[in-house]
Amino acid sequence: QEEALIFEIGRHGTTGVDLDEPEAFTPRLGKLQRRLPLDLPGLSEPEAVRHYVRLSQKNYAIDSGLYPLGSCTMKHNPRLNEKAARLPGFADIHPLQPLSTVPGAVELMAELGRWLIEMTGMTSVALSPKAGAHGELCGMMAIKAAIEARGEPRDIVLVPESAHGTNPATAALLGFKVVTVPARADGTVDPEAVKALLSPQVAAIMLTNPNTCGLFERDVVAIAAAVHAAGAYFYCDGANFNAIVGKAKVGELGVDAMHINLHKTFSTPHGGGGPGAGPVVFSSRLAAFAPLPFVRIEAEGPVLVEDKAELQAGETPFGRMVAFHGQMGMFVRALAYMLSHGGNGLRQASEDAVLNANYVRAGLRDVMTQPSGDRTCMHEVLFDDGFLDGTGVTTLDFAKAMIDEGYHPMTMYFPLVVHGAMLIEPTESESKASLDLFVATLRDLVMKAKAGDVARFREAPRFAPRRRLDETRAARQPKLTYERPAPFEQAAE
Amino acid sequence: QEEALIFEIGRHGTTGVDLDEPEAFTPRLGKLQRRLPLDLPGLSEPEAVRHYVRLSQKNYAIDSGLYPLGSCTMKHNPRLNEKAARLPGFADIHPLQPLSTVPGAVELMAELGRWLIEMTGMTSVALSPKAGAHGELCGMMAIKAAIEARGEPRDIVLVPESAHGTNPATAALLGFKVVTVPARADGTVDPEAVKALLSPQVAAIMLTNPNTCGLFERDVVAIAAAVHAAGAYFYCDGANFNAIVGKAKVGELGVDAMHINLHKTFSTPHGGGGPGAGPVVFSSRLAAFAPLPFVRIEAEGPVLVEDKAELQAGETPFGRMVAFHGQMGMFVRALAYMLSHGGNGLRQASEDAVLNANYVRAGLRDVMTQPSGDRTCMHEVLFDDGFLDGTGVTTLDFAKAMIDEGYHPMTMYFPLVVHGAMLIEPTESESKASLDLFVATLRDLVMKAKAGDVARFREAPRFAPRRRLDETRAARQPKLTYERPAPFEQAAE
Amino acid sequence: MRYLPHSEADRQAMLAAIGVGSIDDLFLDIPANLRVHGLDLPKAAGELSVERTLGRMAARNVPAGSVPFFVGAGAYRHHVPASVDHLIQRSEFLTSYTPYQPEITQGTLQYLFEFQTQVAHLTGMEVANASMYDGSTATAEAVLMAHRVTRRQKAVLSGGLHPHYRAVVATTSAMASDTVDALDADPLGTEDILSRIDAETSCVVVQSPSVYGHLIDLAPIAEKAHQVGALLVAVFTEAVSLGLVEPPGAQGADIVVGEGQSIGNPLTFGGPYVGLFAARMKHVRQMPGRLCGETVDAEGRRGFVLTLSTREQHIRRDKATSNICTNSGLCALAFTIHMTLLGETGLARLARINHANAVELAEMLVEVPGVSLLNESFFNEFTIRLPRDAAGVVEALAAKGILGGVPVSRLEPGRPDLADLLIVASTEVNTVDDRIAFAAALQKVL
Amino acid sequence: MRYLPHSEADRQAMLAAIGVGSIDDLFLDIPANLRVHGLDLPKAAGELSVERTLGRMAARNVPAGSVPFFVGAGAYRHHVPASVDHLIQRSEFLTSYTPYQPEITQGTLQYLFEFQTQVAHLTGMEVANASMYDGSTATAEAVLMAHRVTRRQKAVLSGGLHPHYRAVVATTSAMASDTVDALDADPLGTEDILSRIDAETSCVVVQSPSVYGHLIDLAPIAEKAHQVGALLVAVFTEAVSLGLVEPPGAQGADIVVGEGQSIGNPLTFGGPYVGLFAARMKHVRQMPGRLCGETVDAEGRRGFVLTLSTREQHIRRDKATSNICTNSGLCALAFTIHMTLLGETGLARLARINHANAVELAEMLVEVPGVSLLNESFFNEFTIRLPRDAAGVVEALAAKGILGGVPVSRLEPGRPDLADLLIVASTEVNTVDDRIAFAAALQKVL
Repeated sequence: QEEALIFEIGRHGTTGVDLDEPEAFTPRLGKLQRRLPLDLPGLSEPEAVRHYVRLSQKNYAIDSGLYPLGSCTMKHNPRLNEKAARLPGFADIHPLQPLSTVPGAVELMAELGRWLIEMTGMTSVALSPKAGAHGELCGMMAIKAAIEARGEPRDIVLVPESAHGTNPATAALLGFKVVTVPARADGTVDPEAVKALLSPQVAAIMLTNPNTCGLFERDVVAIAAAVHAAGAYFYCDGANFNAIVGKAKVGELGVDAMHINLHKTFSTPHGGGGPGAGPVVFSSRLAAFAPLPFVRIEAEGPVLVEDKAELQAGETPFGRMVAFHGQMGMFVRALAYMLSHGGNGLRQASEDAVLNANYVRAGLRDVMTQPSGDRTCMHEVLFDDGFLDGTGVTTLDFAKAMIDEGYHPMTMYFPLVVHGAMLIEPTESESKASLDLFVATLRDLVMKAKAGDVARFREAPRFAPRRRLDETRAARQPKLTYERPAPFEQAAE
Repeated sequence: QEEALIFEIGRHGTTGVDLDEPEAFTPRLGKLQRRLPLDLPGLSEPEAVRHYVRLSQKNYAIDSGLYPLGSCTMKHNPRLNEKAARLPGFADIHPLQPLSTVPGAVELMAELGRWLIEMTGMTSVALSPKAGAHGELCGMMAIKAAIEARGEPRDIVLVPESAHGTNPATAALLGFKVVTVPARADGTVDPEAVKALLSPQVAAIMLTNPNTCGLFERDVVAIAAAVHAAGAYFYCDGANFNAIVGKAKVGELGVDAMHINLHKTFSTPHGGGGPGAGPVVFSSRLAAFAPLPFVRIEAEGPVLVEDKAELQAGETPFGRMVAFHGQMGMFVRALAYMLSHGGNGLRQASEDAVLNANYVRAGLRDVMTQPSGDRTCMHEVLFDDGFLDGTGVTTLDFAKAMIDEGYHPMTMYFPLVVHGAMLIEPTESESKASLDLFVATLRDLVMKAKAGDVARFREAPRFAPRRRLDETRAARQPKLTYERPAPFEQAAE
Repeated sequence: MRYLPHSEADRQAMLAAIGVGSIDDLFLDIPANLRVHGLDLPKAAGELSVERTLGRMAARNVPAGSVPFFVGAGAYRHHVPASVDHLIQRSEFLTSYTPYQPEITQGTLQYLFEFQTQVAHLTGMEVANASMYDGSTATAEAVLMAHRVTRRQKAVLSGGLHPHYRAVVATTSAMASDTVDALDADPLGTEDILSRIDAETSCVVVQSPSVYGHLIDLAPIAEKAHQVGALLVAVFTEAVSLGLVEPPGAQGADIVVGEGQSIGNPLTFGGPYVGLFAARMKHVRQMPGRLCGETVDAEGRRGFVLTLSTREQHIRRDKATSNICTNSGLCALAFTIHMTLLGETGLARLARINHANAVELAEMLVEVPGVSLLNESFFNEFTIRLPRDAAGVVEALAAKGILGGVPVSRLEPGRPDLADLLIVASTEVNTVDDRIAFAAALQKVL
Repeated sequence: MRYLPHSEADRQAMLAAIGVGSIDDLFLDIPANLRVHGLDLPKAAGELSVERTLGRMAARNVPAGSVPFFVGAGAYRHHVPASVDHLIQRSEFLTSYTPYQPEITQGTLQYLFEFQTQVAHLTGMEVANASMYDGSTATAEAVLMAHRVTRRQKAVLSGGLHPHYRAVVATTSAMASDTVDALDADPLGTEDILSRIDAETSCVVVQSPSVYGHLIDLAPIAEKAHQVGALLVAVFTEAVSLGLVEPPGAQGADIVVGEGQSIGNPLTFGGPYVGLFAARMKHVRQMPGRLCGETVDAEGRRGFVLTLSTREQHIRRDKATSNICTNSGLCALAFTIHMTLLGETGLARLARINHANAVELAEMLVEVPGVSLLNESFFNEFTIRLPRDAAGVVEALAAKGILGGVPVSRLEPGRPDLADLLIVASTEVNTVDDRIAFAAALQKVL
């Protein structure tokens, strides 16, 4: 059955929330009482519940199957974390109630920071950024502040061509010129290529490690050394941190700032596109610039520093990223996840994530093609569309055909440097049996593509709530809100 | 995708619960340490969550669509009630912790009882029965106890032929002989027919009102009078109480005992077949026999009476139905539902339930057939299969075809007194738009049946997780537990 | 009212379509003089108001989790993984009905099949049903089933059977005109039940661990019962014990019944819980309750259905094996999910932790002057004798913020000779600090 | 570890299939001398243990619901129907990703489309995006967008703008080399902002109700801004106010941004929240963030997709309108469900209750000797002047179990002249008893 929009099934005058009208009172709204009709038809509670349950049934989710979106880290979301985040002592506290009434909240933030610092080998942490890209912005702002503090006119940021789009976007937002670093054949960065671009104008390099091709940048130490020697900073995109927790500390690799996607590495739920959380860890070179608010560890316990008026010597925050203190609800979930794994479990999770990706690689390497040959990958394995040459099937077709087999497709056409890229990240949450089935299914699809069963791919998906959607039409004639067929006055009658 | 059994995907040695082994201790198990292998393979948490999420996706539910099972009252289950039942003050209290530590629990039971008594006009209430049928047993036990207290040899119970199967089963369990009361053409009971069967051997009549044909027994007062005149008791099956809350009080109709399905009238969730809750209300003629435990209202507040040792004069409980105090979790939910509706809302709910059933009747009366002609019904409307005569389509086929249209079928082949019965109970939770669509769908199916599109019906359901299942095979060769294809020792290797 | 979709205009339009003038025209069958025009009850209330009312009541109770907690005697506080409660609240489980239409309720049916298998393996039996209301009603049903199987009418009940269970069996049996031979309360676990079994006996009902915590060797009882053609009904109230204790099925029991609350379900003041019911395959057609069975669909794919319903009331009416009509579906689901998460490995470990905690606690408590332990053997619960009235001690402990067990007088108020006995349970939720606090407080209040 | 499915045997079999000898062989790219062999962190812990650790931290905080509560200033405690939190926890919403594959994520896409429409109607605007991180970051993005639209680089910020928002805008703008002209704190709501608007101005940013609670007539500001070719960016932090107050869109605003937390989302110490962002259709291609649009599928059925992504970083990279990559999906869903339940009728009534409660509270508080009210107009929040330091008063109230508002010094610590001001909010969750208790306690502590 189709599910209509709430504006089609809702009724004016209906409400699913029972409230008593206040007794008579004298409004004190000046002359600004609402005159424009709200035009938000309501539903009774049973109708609203059914509507959203039915909508949910049109979604794929981790809980319903393997979700191998490369770079997105769709791992299991423990319900313990949801339960903990809903404790009234966390969910029902106001960001501006007296700090004397929330010592447990500050304790939790301090503890989360302690774990992040230990795992990364860095010096300080800014918890407040609201998402990965926001963390990137925070890290690059700290770099810009540091450069300004030094009084140097550095306005170039180096970004490898395989980078996430957020990297150049962030640099550009801050007024930096983006210079692209070419990749080696295997997608990694050559220190010599970096050195060739370094100059007194270069503020920073932004590097993802493990990179977006799923490879660890084996020359990262040499790159960091070169960058530092040139007086620039090393920003690391931490999107793929989940591959190396407990295996390497980015601080020891020479990183100066890195955001951490709590929703990736520490499994706060993705929620259909957020909310995320993007704390940033800093090296000693940048620690002083961490934005407000931050947690200062004092002898009597952690203190939440909210304003410039409270700063101590050596604290030179570049400003403020958000109202209040960051994604507390995500902090609770992430810490629950960390406590559950412990240091040993986090390391094991990284190992299993890498193991699973390589197992998928091993299962598909003879029938699919890898852009730089068959080599060990980290937590995700990258294929190109070479194996589809001459079949008439594209990466898009192949992905859509996976839907008909009951799977969410992998990340398609990213990284951009690889033709028809297919980036598969199984995560550590998948069992061997699950991976075996996935590999067998993909092998079967490859065989079908090579056997010329093109219609199966071009017409896919056939067994989903919708067939392929016309994205061009959506962009050319944008319909971004619901509009009634008839004018409001008439329809309400 | 198919979903295997946990015994097929689970692994020996795997667990989804992390526990630390106890330090060394000296077992005190006598010689009874377990030797038989448990043979319960485990799953990691991600696998277990996915397994049960995927199983759930094979179920129909109120939240996903209209669920018109007559006599079952599939109405909206408010989530407020779930939340309230999970308050630690209710969910995390032990039935045997000191009563001084649970006054709020006793208060809640007293308050629930007060509402039930006011709505029914009865004298007392036994909260402990665990389900409707259990409440029936409770009510009939009280009647048996009352008869034994009077020293009379009454061993016959009158049951109309349209009754729920639990009625004769309950009477038989208690050693009563069941005598069937014939129905009038419209399915109601004729007081004259009852009178003809009454005798000094008759202990009670068990009557459902509104009855299983969806009709209010219009002569209920005369029947009650006759039963009482004969020295017998009037047990009312309260399964359909939801039609008359706030419209009639069964105490004033002459009822002596009635169970109330909290999961029907007061919307505690059906949960795939329970748990229910079946409190029983008693008239003054039976009040003294209410089983232990019960709540006594004293000046200082309500008291939970658990044992004979605590009885006062006039309290002669017939015994005990359950360990502990009944379905507390359901009491909380039911009281939340009652408080939410208030007296006025409960009455309105009954009116809307009856309105909706009659609206469905009005929408279908010209294309489907009613066993006793088109007349006003209560909360459910009964059709027979007369309209399918000559089409080759049975009630079963018709019901299964509804599945393909996205609906759960109505109750089929019950009550037994009607040929090919189809009993539709929309409940008050459905909007007019929802009913309009339902009626239109059924009208369309009727047209298709009459047009001779028999295959569509016989092959239905075609769009469900399973086609029709072989129930005969299940009964002839019962497979009630999973058995490994190979012996356990081998499979474990 | 937020749960009722109709506007007044909807109602009027619908009445017109029906062809009546007012809603009252639909209620004409109710005698006019008996029509109710208002209830002496409060008006409708919003969520906020209802939460306040119920929250106030809840706040008057002392939650087990807020204090050191040692109360058992038939219901046990265990830690349930958060995923269990999350999953059972999924709409598709929570708001579904009995799986009468198997094509669209395979979710429910498959978990019931898994549940039956788990219960059978746990109890060491061949077959289990899809659950009963709780342990006590399951026990009463087991006695009725034994009567059907043996065609005899006398049940012998052990003095170690939970007194509430005894009362439920006695009530049901008396009402069904059967006889119950109940042995005296057996706090020492030393009763001679063998001598009470004779050729009239339909079944012997023995609980192990007993309500006083003793582990009972069922094999000799089974042997004696079978010699005279009677059945052994084995009862347990602590399902976790089966992770560590030889199951009744391996000791010769014919029917095994028990309370499944411990696995997956919260205390909730006594209900809803989930009754477990297992038996031998040869008696399956005499079993009460729902059974789920495997079969195939029209395309030959495996599927599940409710089966053997010719035993049930909706088919057999007054010839049914029981009047039971529902099961405890959602509680059974919680049991099954928790059991699946545990697996044999987790259950056995959980059982060992429970046992170790109880052993440690018993050792601490007998150090308190005047306290003695009655048990030779036990699992996670035992009985101690106090130098004074146990009920008073429990109240004194409660005043100190410790819920210290169940005084036997709560269950056997007619037995002043047992008034100094206290039943104490310790599960995995107790910490060593809890146990130390209990022992210290006990010493103080004695 | 309960979240990791592999047994050691699985791992060995998989390594063999890969063709390596050990797991370390997969990490050879990490320089050998930098490989970590252990973290100075605790070992893995079971659920029970984690619950205890976090529960202990949570118990150190005073939950808003446990006391009379009057704290606002950008985040508001409202009652959220239980169904909202239930629905957003459904696996299919909670554990799904950004709807990159629209065929199997129509659920997410449709609610985003509903959300956009609701936000547009609520704010009186033509188009809204699929949400931002929160109100403060949405405000910073609005200023950046105004720069793109007007190609000017100076934003004028009202003194009634929440100081945290001001700081976020100032930080972002400074980093983007833009200029911010921020007016002085305006506790009286009487600032002259019109004179600050000139031909260099890209946008004027005005919050109404202001952080001090004043309702601001936006129409004259919009008029002046439009005269000089600047945009009016209207800000709100209390979405419920829009049920009763004329929306910015009807007063001439060009961009409307705000915090959506009030509808559907708990306080959670400041996040996650949901930023609302609405604009005129003519500027849609300069908007930041995700947009969901309607289209059709290959069979002509209506469906929804993410659209106009040529604005976004993953396509445009350094030419993107923003670096934003996600939205606040689940919080937006909570907003949408709560908003759907309310409907216009419920929202307007909720707003009236909030306003009535605040009016009543203001009248009570000004009766306290030494207390004066700064507001002519307000919605559910206002500012009072106390006869002494407000921060000390708030601490004294907290000691009495009342959370009595936000001292302005918390937000403007550099302004001793504002230290006697207190911002007080009252929503539907306050009872008359709460208000009486507050007034009485305030009298005592002054």
